[in-house]
Amino acid sequence: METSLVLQNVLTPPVLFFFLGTVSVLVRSDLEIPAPLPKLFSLYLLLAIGFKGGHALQDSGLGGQVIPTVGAAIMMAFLLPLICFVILRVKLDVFNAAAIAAAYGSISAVTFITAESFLENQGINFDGYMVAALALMESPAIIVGLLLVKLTGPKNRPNSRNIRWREILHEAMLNGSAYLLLGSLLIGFLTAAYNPIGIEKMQPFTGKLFYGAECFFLLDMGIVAAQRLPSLKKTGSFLIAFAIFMPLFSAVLGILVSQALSLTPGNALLFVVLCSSASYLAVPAAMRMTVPEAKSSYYISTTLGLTFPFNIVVGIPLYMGLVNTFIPSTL
Amino acid sequence: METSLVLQNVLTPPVLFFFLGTVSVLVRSDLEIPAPLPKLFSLYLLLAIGFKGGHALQDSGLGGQVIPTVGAAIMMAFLLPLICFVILRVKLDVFNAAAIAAAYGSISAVTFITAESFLENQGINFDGYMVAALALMESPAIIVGLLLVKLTGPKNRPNSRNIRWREILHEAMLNGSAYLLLGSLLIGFLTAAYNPIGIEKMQPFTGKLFYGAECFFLLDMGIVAAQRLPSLKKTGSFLIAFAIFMPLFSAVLGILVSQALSLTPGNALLFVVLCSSASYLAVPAAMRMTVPEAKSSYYISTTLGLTFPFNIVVGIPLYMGLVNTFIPSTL
Amino acid sequence: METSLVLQNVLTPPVLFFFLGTVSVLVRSDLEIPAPLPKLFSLYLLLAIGFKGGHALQDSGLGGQVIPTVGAAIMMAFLLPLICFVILRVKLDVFNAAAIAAAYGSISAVTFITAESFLENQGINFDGYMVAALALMESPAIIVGLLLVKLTGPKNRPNSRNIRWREILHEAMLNGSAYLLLGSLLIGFLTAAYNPIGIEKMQPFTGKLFYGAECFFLLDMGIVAAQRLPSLKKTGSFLIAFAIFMPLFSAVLGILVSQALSLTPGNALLFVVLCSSASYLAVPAAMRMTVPEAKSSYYISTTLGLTFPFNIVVGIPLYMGLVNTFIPSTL
Amino acid sequence: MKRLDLIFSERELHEMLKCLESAEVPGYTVMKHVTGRGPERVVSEDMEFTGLGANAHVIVFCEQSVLIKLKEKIQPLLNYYGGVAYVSESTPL
Amino acid sequence: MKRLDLIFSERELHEMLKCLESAEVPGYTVMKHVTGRGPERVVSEDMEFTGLGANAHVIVFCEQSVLIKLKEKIQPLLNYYGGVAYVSESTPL
Amino acid sequence: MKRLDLIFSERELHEMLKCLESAEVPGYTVMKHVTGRGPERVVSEDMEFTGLGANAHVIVFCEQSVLIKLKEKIQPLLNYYGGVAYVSESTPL
Ligand SMILES: Nc1ncnc2c1ncn2[C@@H]1O[C@H](COP(=O)(O)O)[C@@H](O)[C@H]1O
Ligand SMILES: Nc1ncnc2c1ncn2[C@@H]1O[C@H](COP(=O)(O)O)[C@@H](O)[C@H]1O
Ligand SMILES: Nc1ncnc2c1ncn2[C@@H]1O[C@H](COP(=O)(O)O)[C@@H](O)[C@H]1O
Ligand code: NA
Ligand code: NA
Ligand code: NA
Repeated sequence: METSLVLQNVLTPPVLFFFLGTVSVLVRSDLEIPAPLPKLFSLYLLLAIGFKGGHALQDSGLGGQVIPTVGAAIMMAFLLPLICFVILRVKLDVFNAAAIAAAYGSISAVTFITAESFLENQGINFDGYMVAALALMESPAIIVGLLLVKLTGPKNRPNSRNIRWREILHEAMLNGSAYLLLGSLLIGFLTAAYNPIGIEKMQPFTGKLFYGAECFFLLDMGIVAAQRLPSLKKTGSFLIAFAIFMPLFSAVLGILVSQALSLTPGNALLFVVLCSSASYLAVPAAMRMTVPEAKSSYYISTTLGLTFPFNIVVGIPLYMGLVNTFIPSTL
Repeated sequence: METSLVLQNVLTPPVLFFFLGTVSVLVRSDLEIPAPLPKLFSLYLLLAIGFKGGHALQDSGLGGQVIPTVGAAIMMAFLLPLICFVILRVKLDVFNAAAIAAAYGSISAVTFITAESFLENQGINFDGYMVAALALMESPAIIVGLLLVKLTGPKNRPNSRNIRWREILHEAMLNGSAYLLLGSLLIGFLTAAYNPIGIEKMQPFTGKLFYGAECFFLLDMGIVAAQRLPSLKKTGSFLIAFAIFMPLFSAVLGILVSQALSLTPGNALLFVVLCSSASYLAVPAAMRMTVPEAKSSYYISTTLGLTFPFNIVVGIPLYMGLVNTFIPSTL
Repeated sequence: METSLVLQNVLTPPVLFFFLGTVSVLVRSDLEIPAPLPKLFSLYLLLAIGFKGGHALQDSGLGGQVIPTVGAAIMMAFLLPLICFVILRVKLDVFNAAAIAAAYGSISAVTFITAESFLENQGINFDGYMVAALALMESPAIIVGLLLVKLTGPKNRPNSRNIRWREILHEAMLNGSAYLLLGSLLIGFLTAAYNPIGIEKMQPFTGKLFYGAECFFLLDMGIVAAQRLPSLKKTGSFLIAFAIFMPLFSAVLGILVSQALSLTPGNALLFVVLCSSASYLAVPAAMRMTVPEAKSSYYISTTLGLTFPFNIVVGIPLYMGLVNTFIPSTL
Repeated sequence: MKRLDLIFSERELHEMLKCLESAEVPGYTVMKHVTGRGPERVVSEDMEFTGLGANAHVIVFCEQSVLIKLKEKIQPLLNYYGGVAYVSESTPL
Repeated sequence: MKRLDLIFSERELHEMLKCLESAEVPGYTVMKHVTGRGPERVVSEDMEFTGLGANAHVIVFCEQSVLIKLKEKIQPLLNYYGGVAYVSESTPL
Repeated sequence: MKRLDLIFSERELHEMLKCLESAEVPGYTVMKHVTGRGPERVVSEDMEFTGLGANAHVIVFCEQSVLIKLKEKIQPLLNYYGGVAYVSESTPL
């Protein structure tokens, strides 16, 4: 059954455009989406999902499963990097282990979006407030990553490299993508409360256009991911295995938590995808600033070159299959 | 009552996104909208308001209040820079006074757009032909500014700096933003007359998308305006006071003219906003070319860093309050 | 009658925006659409027409006139460059003749789009599968152009300049624009077959937005085409005449073939436009790589500065007039 | 051979290139969207969209003799609008 | 006069410009969106949108005396984050 | 140390970087979207979207010995496709 889900997932525009991008690199086509056009789409997607999430949050209110779900998501963002760190320390030094752990504890907004499209395609309901979980899982993972360096790293780092608390919090809360996502969430929330006409007038931009913009962006992500493939060789087989098995392990953890929270199948899938996806935006930027000892090619190549494509193509339908098995639909 | 209008204005997506941009600079987030993406949005907005305005102008015809209103607007664009110049000469030399006067005589298209959104939100009608006034107020202010330099400036300017008439008219009529706005107006006018299907097919692009694109652009304007704040210190308290009180003074003048023309409340607000807003696009570009003696930081920081945010956040609802007081709605 | 069609064509937004761009250069306005914004629109247009074409192809199936029409189109893409080459050899060397021949054998996607808009405006039906013809006419012309150099060119080219078969096919099939167009066609085809919801969700992006984006892009094309005008002087009167008469000649050929295939008037116009338009994207890129001896200013200035504007403004309605004369509508 | 680096506002690019052509330089290279600070003015990225224009950086490789012709044409432009011009030694690879 | 070429990650641009200001350079020019490779790292175009940041190329024309002040401020930044700094001779046109 | 400035069409960037790698340069810096004019051809901004490609400007700081290796690899490319290469003196800050 998972195979049929994988097929159904593969034959949707977002995944097909992702493939189109990947193949263009493999066959050495000169298709190129020049900078800063990808940035336009990534800013747009963050703004749009934030805004729609804030609107949904206003509609659902903060009662019911909202607080427990978001709380559990934040908890996972603290827990997962710790698990990753223990695993990664087997082969890597403190700096690289902490940086990669932070990336895998955090989330990928595009993977989340693709999972939402998958659910809509399958006609499975999910709640808009899950975006709040998305927005709040970025910072904790960064904090844990930096704390791990601070606590377990060598004490004789040169003075300039001592991480200060202010710096940790600044990087965790105020990096561009987390800021835009949270800010748009807040704006969506306020607009829905005080200015319903505003919600309606935003709809063609944040709503209708979304799917097409997502496809365009995934075309670029396909190019970027494929360009990362060669440098995967240098990261070694340990990290390659980690980039595939860690998402699976996180997914299983995510399913257990979803079951405990009695999430609906749709919400459960999104929760699982949050756990199993890894950040290639906010976290790498924060780590580059505060832990320059870690090799950026390690955490970028694994998250972007391997975990992201894996989740987009195989992971999402696979997790859906697991969700269907473990969490019986109430319908 | 104005306070409640201010609150209602503040809680709309465009103003909230403007704040989001401003705050990102104040808290030193690394949110960035890289060049030339802002240019994409500014070109789009000019094209769209021009096109819609041309369409509206075709529908309304040139009868009724159209000619008097547009005529009064052009008159204001000649008159306001003269008043500004007299005030500014108290403290500034001819070059700087003329350049700033031209900026305050001219208009800000984004302020105009935000005022339109405000009216739609309040459910107040206004006429599309006001865009024609917008399009025609840019050039006169530039002409007056350059004439002021020519007539009152030192006669011993180096030869190369003598402003020629051709140059004045070229800068006034053919700078990129005025040209695109007027051109799109004409195209909208012609299309509405000869090709109604064309109007309909443009609608998703110029109409539906507009509000969202406006929000995105105001996010960037928030960033840009906040970046201008530090350099305001150098402009001195005289110019800071000017940047707040001149719009208020122009607004009062605008209300008197609106009353004399018996404009509807909606049109009156737009007329007032045209008077009180200041240009940070076309005019600075023209002044930079023809009066390099003027400090560009003066006219950019005041218009963009102070007058623009003031109008967007407080000015528009304030002027609406004044309009409501002085111009009784016929409803 | 053609004159009235020309007028009707001129008064549509796409052509008017094209004029706006052209005039801005002639009057030396500083209107500018900075790189890479034009690239955004050209990528979008290719993606959107490909996707819609694939969808249409799925709906129509490969029966009926599809295979004959597409086959005839490919045949024209092989035949036309040969005719051009013979004509061009009268005045030009092998390298330049082959490069220009390839450009005129190939197609211009934007001209095709404008022709579609023209048909929609006139209320004349056409079939979506014509996009397949568009997508498949780029490569043959490139192959013929390179073969002409290989076969008729001097045998003593330096070794490095010997064109290899692999290189020819790579350039012909995998240049960015052909790849994106064909890929999007395939994605549209697959999506329509397996994921009808996907088609619906793409519609606001690929469908509704299209006309506006086309106008914006034509604004830029107007600027670019006008910037090419001065360098036309250097190409000489032979090439200037060629750039006008060759499209007319190709159009006549195209009409004869359309008649033989009994195409509907709408499809016939598109077929004729494919024949008479010339490539300024894929072909120049391929020629620049493999035949650097040819002057790029020759093939760019003629296709972009002359043939493209001619087709957009006068050609399309003229060809429609011819189609109406030779191919009686069955309605 | 000499290498000339010119940095000035994008808005004067057209005029500056005309000077280069009239001094018969063998070629030139242009980089736009450049920002910076001079003795008085700051040129920031947003000046591009306000229409003020960011800077352009133009590089010319040419003979000393061309440079002399160039100097008298370019100097007035730089004095009027601002901008800098520096020369270094350079040899073809 | 000297010409200093600095190439380093865009993310440190703000801090680097503060160093330049505190060394009282007469001016500087900034080019962003630059890619490249150093002894260890590759900086590719997509690093801009992942937030890692591409490189910036900064040019400073100044006197030798300014360069000395600058060196001690800039060296720690380059050591910590990476990047290169090279000096050549240059004379005003 | 030497500074090498290479200016050529973006479309050859990939091949050119392979030459640099095979000559074992310690690093390089790439600026794209560059326009200009050579003895015969004009490279304008719109060539980027027609797919012809604008220019790239590549800077390499390296030893003279590397330059010699580099020269023989790069010269054929420049001869075939066009482009310029100039060398100046440069010292680390
Ligand atoms: N000393 C300098 N070093 C490098 N670039 C400079 C220097 N002075 C000025 N510039 C550049 O030249 C531009 C125009 O200079 P100015 O007109 O003097 O403000 C500035 O915005 C900088 O980009
Ligand atoms: N030898 C070199 N020549 C030219 N640019 C260099 C060189 N080494 C480093 N760079 C540039 O400096 C940036 C940062 O260098 P690094 O921190 O050493 O990786 C690189 O990404 C290159 O753009
Ligand atoms: N003398 C020169 N000075 C500066 N740049 C040059 C010069 N000659 C050529 N170039 C640059 O090198 C590119 C390619 O040169 P070419 O192939 O000779 O046309 C041109 O487009 C210019 O950007
Ligand atoms: Na995760
Ligand atoms: Na005004
Ligand atoms: Na053709």
